[in-house]
Amino acid sequence: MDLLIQHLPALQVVLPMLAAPIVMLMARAPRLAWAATTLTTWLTLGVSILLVQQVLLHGSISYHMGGWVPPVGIEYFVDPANIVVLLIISLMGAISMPFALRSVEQEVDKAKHGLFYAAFLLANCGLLGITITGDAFNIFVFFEISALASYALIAMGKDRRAVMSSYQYLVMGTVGTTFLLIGIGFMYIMTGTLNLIDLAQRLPEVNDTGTIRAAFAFLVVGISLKLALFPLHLWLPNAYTYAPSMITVFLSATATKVAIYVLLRIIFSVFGYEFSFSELNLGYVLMPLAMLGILIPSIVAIFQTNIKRMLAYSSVAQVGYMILGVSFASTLGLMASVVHLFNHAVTKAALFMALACIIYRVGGVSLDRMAGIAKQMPWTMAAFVLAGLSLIGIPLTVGFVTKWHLLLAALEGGLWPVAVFLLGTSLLATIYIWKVVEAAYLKEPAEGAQPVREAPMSLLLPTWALTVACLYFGIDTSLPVDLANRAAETLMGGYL
Amino acid sequence: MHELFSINWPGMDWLHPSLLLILGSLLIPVFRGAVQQVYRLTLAAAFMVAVFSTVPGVYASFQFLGMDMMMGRADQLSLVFAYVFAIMAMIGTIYALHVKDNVQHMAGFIYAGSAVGVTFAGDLLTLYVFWELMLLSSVWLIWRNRNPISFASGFRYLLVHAVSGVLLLAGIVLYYSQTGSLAFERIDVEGAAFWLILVGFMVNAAVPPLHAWLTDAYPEATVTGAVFLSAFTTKTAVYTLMRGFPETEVLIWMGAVMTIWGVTYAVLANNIRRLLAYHIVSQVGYMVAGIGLGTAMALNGSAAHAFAHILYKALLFMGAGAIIYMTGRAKLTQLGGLYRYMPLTFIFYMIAAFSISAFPLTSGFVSKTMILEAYAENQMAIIWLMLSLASAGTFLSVGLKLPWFAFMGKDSGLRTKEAPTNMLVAMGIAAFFCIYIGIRPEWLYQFLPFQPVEYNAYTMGHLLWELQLLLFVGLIFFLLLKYVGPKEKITIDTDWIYRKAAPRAVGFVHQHGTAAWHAFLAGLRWPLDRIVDAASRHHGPQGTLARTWPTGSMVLWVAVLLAASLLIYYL
Amino acid sequence: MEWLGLYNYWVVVVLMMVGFYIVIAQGNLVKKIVGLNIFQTSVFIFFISLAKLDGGTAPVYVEGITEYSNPLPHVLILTAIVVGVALTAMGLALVVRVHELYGSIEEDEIHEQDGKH
Amino acid sequence: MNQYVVLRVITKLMIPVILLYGLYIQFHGEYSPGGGFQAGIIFAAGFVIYSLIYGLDKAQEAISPEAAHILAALGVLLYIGIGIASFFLGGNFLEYKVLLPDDHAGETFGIIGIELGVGITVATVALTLFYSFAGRERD
Repeated sequence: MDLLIQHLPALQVVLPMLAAPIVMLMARAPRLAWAATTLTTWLTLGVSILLVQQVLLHGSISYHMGGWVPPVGIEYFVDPANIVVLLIISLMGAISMPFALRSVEQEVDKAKHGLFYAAFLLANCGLLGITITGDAFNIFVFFEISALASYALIAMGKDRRAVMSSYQYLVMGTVGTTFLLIGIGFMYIMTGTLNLIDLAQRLPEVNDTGTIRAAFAFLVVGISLKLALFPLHLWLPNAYTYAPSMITVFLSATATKVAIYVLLRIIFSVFGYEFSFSELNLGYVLMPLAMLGILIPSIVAIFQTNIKRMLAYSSVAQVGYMILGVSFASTLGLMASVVHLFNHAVTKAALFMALACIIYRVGGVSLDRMAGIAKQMPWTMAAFVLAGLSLIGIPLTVGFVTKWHLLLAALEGGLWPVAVFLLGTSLLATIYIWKVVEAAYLKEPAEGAQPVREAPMSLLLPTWALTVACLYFGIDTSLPVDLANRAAETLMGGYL
Repeated sequence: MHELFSINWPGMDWLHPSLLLILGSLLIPVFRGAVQQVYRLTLAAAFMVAVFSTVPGVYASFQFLGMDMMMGRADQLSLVFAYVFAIMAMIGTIYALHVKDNVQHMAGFIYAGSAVGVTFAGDLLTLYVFWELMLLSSVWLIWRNRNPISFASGFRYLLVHAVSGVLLLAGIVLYYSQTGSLAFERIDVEGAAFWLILVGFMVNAAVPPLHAWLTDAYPEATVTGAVFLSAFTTKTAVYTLMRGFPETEVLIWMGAVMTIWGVTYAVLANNIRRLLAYHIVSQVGYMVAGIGLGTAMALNGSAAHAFAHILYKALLFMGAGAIIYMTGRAKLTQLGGLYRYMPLTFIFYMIAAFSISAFPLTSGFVSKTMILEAYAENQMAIIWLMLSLASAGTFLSVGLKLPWFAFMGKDSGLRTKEAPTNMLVAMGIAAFFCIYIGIRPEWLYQFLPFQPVEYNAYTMGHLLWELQLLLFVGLIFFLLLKYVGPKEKITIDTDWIYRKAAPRAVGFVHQHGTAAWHAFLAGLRWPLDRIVDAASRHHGPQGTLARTWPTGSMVLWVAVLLAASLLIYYL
Repeated sequence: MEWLGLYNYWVVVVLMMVGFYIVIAQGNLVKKIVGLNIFQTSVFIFFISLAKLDGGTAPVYVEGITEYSNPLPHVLILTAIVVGVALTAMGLALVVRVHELYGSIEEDEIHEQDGKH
Repeated sequence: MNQYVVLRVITKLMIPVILLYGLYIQFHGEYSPGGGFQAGIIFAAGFVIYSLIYGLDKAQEAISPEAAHILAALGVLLYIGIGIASFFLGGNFLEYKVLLPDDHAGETFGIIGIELGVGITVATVALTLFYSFAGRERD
């Protein structure tokens, strides 16, 4: 057990990495591949939970890869800020696997299952690696690992548009990570180090050089691309819409969140609050983009007829909320953003899972195909509605926790109009969720539509697990709020 | 570690009646048939017991998001409302006993439970939660009428309240950030927080011009749902206004205007439930006016009037509902002569009608005169006059017009039976309370928030004034009726009341008011349509912002943003 | 002359612009990948050239030589190149699939086939 | 390209040299320029040339696509296996010096093992890429 505890940070990443090639070899036995992947994701979740416990008990953990002492060697670094993100990723991985069994069987060619799950594990591993590593270049590498795996996963969607969306994602993603690489290069020129903590210590000396400013610009833009900040979000809606359902669930819950975490790490921990917000006025750049990013995609979502696409646009809007919290440049705002990472992951995953249940039975989720579906799939739709309430931000759901903190943060900063704006845009979410409810509950099924049965248990249970989480953490908010609070304080404090 | 995962569940020291009812209602679909009926009655009874056994005090305090919450604050003010809500839930349950619609029953219970939740809420956030829950549950009482009109008006209902919910929440957040406290006491801040919360409450209290949702939605609700609706939403708003905004001068005028406004439109209404719905606006006006005045007697009067009003208004809706249920018709012009076939309904209805018209020996008399008396004491003659005028209009429409054309008058050829027993029982209970309170007002007075209540409704002055008024109105009605003649084909919409009779002004207001309103709506509609058009042009599935962009343009955006941020950072 | 002294950066900038321009302006999916490659290559060159020390040799341990180029960027770029190769392969594989599914690798034609979704 | 005798003969002569050179690069990696990445690519290049000249089928007789798949996975496993082995010997992940009693020997052993894993994976993955693009036309 001691051995295990000691190597937790490495295991977090190594477990899925180790499992990926093994699963790849199981191409002939899809069920076995699934079982192995499930086992791995649950073990990974176990590691995350143990890490949470360790961090809460003993404070931050630093793990030296290969025994090399940082800043020379690569360091894995776990502190209250990234533990939340690790938990989100491994939780979502674990909970989407039981769901995957039947959903993937239906949507993905059987011969590809081994590769599919291997790629899924790699995506998982990449995301965990981005989060846990304390080395700037390593972030880039893990970004690419997870991205490459996601491109492959998205391209396995049934619709032919999946391939094209994957291509677009690839081009955009590559541009984004290359920007990241350029930014890292600039920082390396000026400081001679890649270790994030070391960077944080050395950067203040060279802060006023043009190179560092350029590095900052490249990093922020590059990461904004990965996190789908408006107007760099254009790759996201198609990618989420046409990917296999289970991948949509996983990516929507994790991919953009991790990118946001990296952004937070870089602007708060590495460059520091002073530099980012006082000298470079990052807040003034992020806030209008965040607000536009909430408003426009929300309106677009209202007019969508494909519900998966609608939710994808809603994801862009939700990213806007998170960035808005960041742009307040206060502990409270930051805390709202971090708690929304968790809340939105749970909520959106639940929503996409409910849609996946419907896709499983009906074959599609356009508004007209969902007409009257509530009678046939009452449990699925009930989950959708509850998670939808959370998306809107009704009290007693996790969505409200975010909304409340964002509002307080806006008012704390004296940003009156922003608070009004926040409340106004939550009505937009009401409208698009309403459209689905209206179709499902109040309309009659189209003529000649085949009646369908309720989704199978293996799909329903994970969906409801997340839905219940939406409600539970909306009532007993102590766990996410407390973790987010610690994360925000850690981030505001920088590495020093 | 420990404190992070620990849970402290609220409400362990006291069984919150709302939670009991709301959670209990979730089991309704489990049962069927007679068992379910018994279960529903038991649940409503348990709810009543829980409410009536609550002793004043503070319960279920807990922490949420680092703020002090209080789910149970029971004092004289909240209890009087809780009592009547509990009675009402029982009556409503009996009235709806025969209905086979689980959604409606659950919605009704959750609705009633949330209303009590609002009254017991000691902090604004709990209040907000129950407030929204009320909305979300009550809308189903409208939708379950299952026709396109009820669907549309339910949707408008939802929309209006969603907006008011947002205003309320904005106000609460602002209040919290200004005072650092969420406790729901008198809202004692300046500026936006005050107005946002006030407007949020006023929407639910149906204060004109924010009242349209009520008269729009209630007539379209299910027969049994309307009974619930008439009782809870506006009266919880009255409670919150009473708690948060006593002695707010704007409410005096708002209330007075409400009474007249509601009555005016009620006189002109043809749909029986729309007529009654307008009367809710009018009656709530009395309470709002009382709150605005804010003296102990005025507030007592408002509370008493709310208590009485819930019972007689529900009885009116039950009577109207019985007619609709038995005949399938809701327009006065299509009804008539029903007293022969539904005598009990007729009697119960008339008791409620006398109550709302404040006949002596009915509940309305002992509560309404209290508000009037408060105004008289404070020498506010204009308001007093307005309230009295509205009182006359009330008798005219509810006490005379509706019964005359629905129950008496020309025989419409309808041959129907008496309403089902459970409906009659429910009406009987409500009627009993109307009379009982009228005869023994001290039973009601003991619940009022400001004790002791030193008020006697049965003074010679009150009696004379009230009877004079009622007789005079009755005289006018029958004189004019005779003048028109019983054979006259009655078309209330363009009817004789305002064309040939004294209140010409009413017609004037109606015509021009309606025209102006429609013009306003049309004017509003045009830019709205334009906005939606523009939005869908750019945001719709084919719009610039929603369609799939070529990869090149996406990357171009990256370049633009990079250039922009470089520029910003270098400057 | 100072400007010319930094010629390696000018090369990088020009290459980067060329690559970026191709990604933006070319509708052909393969050409976009090529552009992306040029873009990435410029970054690789940037890293390698910044590691170069005037008078330094390759970072291999040999007796009597004290000045080395910085080996770390080489290592990094080696990794980045591998990543770049993987991306190229992935991109080209997708293009092959696109060609099979749509019969075209011109982006506007593909979008036209899908309607404007 | 079967008919070009010169190409065929030269290729036949070249391939052993290429593979040998690949191995040289592979095992020099730990103290001179070289290592698994480069070696793997050179190794794969040998096979690519072979299949260009003699046809894909012939090349796949030598290393079938399935074998390439399996080898790719095994290469990664070798890498991670060594990393994890150092856990149990008391080091951190990839801390080679604990692998053998002597620190220096352990480090050499570890790095060679790791590089071998990388080399195998890179070679077979490159080959797989080639196979799947080249084999595409026929179906």
